[in-house]
Amino acid sequence: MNRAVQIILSRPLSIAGSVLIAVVVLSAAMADLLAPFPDHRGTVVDFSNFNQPPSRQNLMGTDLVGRDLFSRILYAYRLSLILGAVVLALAVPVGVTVGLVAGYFGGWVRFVLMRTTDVFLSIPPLVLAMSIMGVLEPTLTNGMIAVTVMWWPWYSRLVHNLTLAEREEGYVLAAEIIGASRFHVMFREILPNCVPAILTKMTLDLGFVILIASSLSFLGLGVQPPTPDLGSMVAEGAQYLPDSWWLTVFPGLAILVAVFGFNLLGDALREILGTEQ
Amino acid sequence: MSAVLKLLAGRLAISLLVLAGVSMLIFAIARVIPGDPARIALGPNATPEQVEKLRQELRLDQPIWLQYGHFLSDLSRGELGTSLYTNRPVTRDIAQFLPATLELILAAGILMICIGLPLGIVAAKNEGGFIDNLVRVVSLLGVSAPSFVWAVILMILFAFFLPLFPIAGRIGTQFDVPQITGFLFVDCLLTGKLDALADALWHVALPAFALALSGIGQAARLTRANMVETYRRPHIEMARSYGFPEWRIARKYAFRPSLIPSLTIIGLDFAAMLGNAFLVEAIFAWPGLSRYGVAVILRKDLNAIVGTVLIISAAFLIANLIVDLLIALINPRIRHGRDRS
Amino acid sequence: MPRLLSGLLACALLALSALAANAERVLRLDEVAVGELDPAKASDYADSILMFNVYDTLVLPRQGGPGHTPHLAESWVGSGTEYTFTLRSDVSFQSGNPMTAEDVKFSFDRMVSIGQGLSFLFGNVESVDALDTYTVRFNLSEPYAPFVSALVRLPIVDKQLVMNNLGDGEGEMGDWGSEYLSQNGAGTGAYIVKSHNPQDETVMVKFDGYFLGVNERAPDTVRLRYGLEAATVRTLIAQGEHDISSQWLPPEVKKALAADGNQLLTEGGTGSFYFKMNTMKEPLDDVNCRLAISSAFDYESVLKLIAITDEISEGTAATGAITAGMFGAKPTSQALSRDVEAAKAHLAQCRHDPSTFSVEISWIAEVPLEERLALLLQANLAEVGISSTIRKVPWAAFAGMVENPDNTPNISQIFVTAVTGDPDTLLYGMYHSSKAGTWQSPEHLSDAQVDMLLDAGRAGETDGERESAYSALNDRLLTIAPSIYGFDSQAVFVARPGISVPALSDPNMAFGLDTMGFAFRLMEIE
Amino acid sequence: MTDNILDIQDLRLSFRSHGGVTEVLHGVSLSVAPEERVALVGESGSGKSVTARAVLGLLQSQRSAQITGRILFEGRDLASLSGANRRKLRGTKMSMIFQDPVSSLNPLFRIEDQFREVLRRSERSADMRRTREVAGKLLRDVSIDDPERVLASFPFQLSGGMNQRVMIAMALVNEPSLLIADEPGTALDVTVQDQTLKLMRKLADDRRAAVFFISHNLGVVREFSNRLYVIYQGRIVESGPTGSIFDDPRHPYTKALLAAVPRITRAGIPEIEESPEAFSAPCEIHETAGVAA
Repeated sequence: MNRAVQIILSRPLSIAGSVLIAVVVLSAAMADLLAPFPDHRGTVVDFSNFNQPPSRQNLMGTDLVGRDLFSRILYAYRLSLILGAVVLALAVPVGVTVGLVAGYFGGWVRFVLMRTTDVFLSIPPLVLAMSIMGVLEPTLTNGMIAVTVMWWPWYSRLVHNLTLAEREEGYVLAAEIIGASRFHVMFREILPNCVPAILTKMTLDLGFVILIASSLSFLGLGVQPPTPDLGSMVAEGAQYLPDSWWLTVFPGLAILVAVFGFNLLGDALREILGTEQ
Repeated sequence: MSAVLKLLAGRLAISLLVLAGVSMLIFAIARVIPGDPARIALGPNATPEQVEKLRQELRLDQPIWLQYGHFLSDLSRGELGTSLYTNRPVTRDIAQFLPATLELILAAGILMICIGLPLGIVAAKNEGGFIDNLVRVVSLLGVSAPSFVWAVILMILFAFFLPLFPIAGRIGTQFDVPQITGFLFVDCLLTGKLDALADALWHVALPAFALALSGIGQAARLTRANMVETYRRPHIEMARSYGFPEWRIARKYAFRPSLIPSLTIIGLDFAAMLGNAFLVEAIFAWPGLSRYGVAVILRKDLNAIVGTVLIISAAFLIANLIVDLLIALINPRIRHGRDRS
Repeated sequence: MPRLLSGLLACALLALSALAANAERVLRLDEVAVGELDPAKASDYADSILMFNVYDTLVLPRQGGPGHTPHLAESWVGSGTEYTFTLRSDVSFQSGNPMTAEDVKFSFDRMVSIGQGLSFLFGNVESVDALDTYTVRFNLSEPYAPFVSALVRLPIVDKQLVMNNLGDGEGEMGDWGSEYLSQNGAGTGAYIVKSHNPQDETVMVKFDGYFLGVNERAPDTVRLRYGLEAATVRTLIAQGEHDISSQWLPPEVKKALAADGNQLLTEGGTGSFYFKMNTMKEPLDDVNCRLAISSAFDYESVLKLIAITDEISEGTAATGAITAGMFGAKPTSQALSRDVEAAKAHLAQCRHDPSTFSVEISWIAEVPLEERLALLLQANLAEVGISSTIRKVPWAAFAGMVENPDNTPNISQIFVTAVTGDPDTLLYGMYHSSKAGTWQSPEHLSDAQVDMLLDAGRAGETDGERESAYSALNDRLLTIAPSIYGFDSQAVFVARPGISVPALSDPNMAFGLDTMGFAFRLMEIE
Repeated sequence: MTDNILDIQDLRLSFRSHGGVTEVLHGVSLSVAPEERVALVGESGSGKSVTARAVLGLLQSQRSAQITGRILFEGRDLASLSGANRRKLRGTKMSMIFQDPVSSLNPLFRIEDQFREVLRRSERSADMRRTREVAGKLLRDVSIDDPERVLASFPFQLSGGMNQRVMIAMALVNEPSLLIADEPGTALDVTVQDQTLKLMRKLADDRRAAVFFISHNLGVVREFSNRLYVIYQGRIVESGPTGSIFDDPRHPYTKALLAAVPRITRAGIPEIEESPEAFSAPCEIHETAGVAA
């Protein structure tokens, strides 16, 4: 672990990544304290002060009903992070289990599971999520379900490949020879060896989940107002370009910063844990 | 070569199986849509009889497995039903809109390869150096923003503040290119209208670049990683020990082997681009299949949803088949069967 | 260096566009996707633009005033259940075929058989007889005062051309030429369809054989593009690459374009914006709760929200249930206004306790302005102690939800226009109990008095009878408050200077019918 | 100065990395006379492989490597040569045989392609026919009976031993005066390794090439080399004629190495007990009576 910290500290880019994420996470966590207008995350209308450019009072300007954009972005971060965490918390266990079972059991089990995975993977992710959101009503919960449905197959493919390699290792054979249960071999012997790769992918994916979720909201299939959401803000603001640039630029930058942070850190992790994909 | 054919046949069989799975999945998804598509399509003033008539035409009154059977038999005759969005056969819509999307994605793919790979190579050659880090930051940035953000940024910068590029459509209104294949570039070439071709390329530049940015980042990162890895392999040192020129080593000994994993990811990126095209086409008013896809999903246009998703998935599977074929051509291990080692 | 380069490029572009302008007059405009070319299926604004330019109708609304003037018809007689039209004999289709009574009958049969678009307008027409080459009779099942006005929605198609291009289908008429007409024009109109991609663009060129002749300053070529983003239109107009915007641009963008020296065109008097309250679901089944909400709404703020310049706005103050200018409308001086005290008083009388409920305000995803309106209403309601939630609903989902009162949101937002310009087509579909549960009528209103007045207005023989019926209807609708009458809507378009569209800029030339102002033959390009 | 093929004088090498500067060689001096077979023996990490790479001039172009001291090849100081001129020597005047034959050959090209590439270092215009002629003869020299099949194969289609022989043949294409062998055959099993060494010795003798042989295995070296250097942690600790060192090892490290010889595992890595203090004793030089033959 010390080595990890040392390596992170030895690279300016991974420091930058960690700092970005720290800033994003902290501002999300302390949105209540940091936001100059905490109530602007909900329904507030102020038609005397709408669509205003950045000023001292409203650091990032105001939106079309007069709400402080900076406050809303802080709350949007909170939502994005929660969404990302929930999606991964749902998708990873499912994907990992499927991959483990498929890789370890082999035979027709593997055929059925991996071909099912392929079916999901061969529909472009956004199309799949859109189709699901088209069916379900666009709410935060359904958004998470849709993104989860498109996300687990990546983990099952990753873990499947890792399992295939690990299955041949001596320690697995050894465990089998002593008569350990299949469950034990899969989850106690093989799984721990897959953890670094899974962890790396999760860090990178946290960024990408935020990306996909914002793309869904961009298409109007995500979180509903008045809840602040970065993708919807960009989509809505894009209509008012270039005159009201702040409506798009700040939420767009906010997405960029968060995802960039996770990517930088994930990239560093990949080298530290030696999990080149 | 027979090994390649065998491999391809196997892949094709699996692809067809997967496609069948996709059709079932999307069919099921499309049919659980709440609300009555017939009612939606006919608008507010339709009589119950009209709605019932359309429901029967759409076979919505039948159980889902029967509907799927009809769908398959229609499909075997090359029919996908009528779109309630355009009131035209879905196959005709797809035939009209798909070329625009393919052209956009192809252009983006070319940009991705032509920019991403060299960036990756340059970075690998300067491993750990300033250029390497610069490329890393640039490519990570490319991956870090959704293509719609890039599309908006590019449009603002290069179409509004610096009016260098057109922002809407596939070609300027002054050109009149007859539709032969539907592929504008090809049609321009066939009719010998080179000025129109230039204009069409000018139009595709910004949307393709917006679409390609994340792919460029991916390709550069991956190529770099693979090149670095390949450069550490013994055969590079051996080549050096024989004093082969560096560029030759880079090309023949480092790049070609590292292209294999890169190609796989480029194939996967095609899927991402097909999806992201949804966002970019909307912004650049690109009359493609993706924009059609968004519209029909929002309108719960069953036939069109199923048709679009099937075609996009098929395009993705074909792209992957092509990648597999390319890899087989590059990698003798596959070309000559893997079991002879 | 880049500046020099872009300067050079801009010069080159200017030179190019100047050349093009000399060569021919091109009009470029945009609408939302898709453009439906088949006139029997036309329903929205884009479809109507196509219809009014590729096809003609028997009559046209009178410019600058009420009533209708002959168009393809030379004259007509009739009332009650029988109307007979004498057609012009000098009209030929774009194909060269002469236009005759057979074509009129065929157009009607085709429209009703396909049963889509605005065919519901002709539900009262039992049959059409071609009496001779140039005489045609419409037989109605019951008296229907707005019948003549409905004819502006019956485009005449070229029977012979369509019959030559019938596609597969059940019955002897096959697909009624749907496949062909979705891709080609078959009308007498002043513009010929040159190419049509429903998601991208329709290109039309002037028809030299048009029976009224076409002004030579009218556009030679028209490019109607679909689905351009607001920012794209903004940029294109600023660069001189686009001539007329759609009305769907956000007000702020129109404001910015107007500030750049572009002109604003308007089309109004045919419809209004409503917050529709679900009268079949608690708590808005109680009229006092509804009245509380209508009184709480801030009618002044909403006008501020939709204002574009000091003179031009996307709407004017509402006076009641009926759009100003129509039969039964109140004078414009009696604008509705906010009354918080009254709202609180009504709320106190409501049998539902405001602390026990929360109303759901929906907005149509495709109309972003409605989100702001929803937020405004939410804030207004909060002030009088009513809590609410906001829900975004895509149009298609909305159309499905409203079928059942239980699924219909408490409050929905809708822009409604009279498709023929007659109040009947505005009000009947919204408030008659037989029409409840469509996107126009999410109130699910069932009120015997309203039904009676609507039928009276429809059957009224004279303008006076109709005026008094609709006037009484207006009062009744204000008393039972099924809707908040938000504002009388006015469509605003941005046009480049140099484009002259009298029908959309001069009230004396206005048609009083949505989209008719977009008759390209009446436009002029410098 | 001398007519040695290779003369290394006080070679010092260090690498810069994230952690700082790591010194790898602390002043190594050694020489190889014409037609002589000299071995450099040490554990992995002792600096023997980098010495070989420095001779080939592969490290000089690495930015992280800092080199001082002199490397004279046929009397010319490598440091005084331009990069291009250094490159000219490689593959022609000197060539190297690598440890792992399978992965050292380019996996994507046929053996004949790779031969041609090497042949073109001296014969610019060599075509495939000429390549097959030269390579065929060399392959027969390394006891490959069906050179045509081998030439048409990809490395992965051949056995490890086969690849090793191919690599030896390849190293001899341009008749180098110095052959550097980096633990050839260690990745292969013992019998193949043995054959390889015998083959190499014979071929070098036939062509009158000097061999600079790098190994961690004293047992292997005894059969093969005339003279040997023992290297420990970047320093030469003992040098002299092979026989003399084997008969009379003086340095504690050499003794330890020798003691480990019998325990040749499959991987051939001797296990040596760590006693750094004794091992850092000064260098022992066995005087040489003339050049051994």
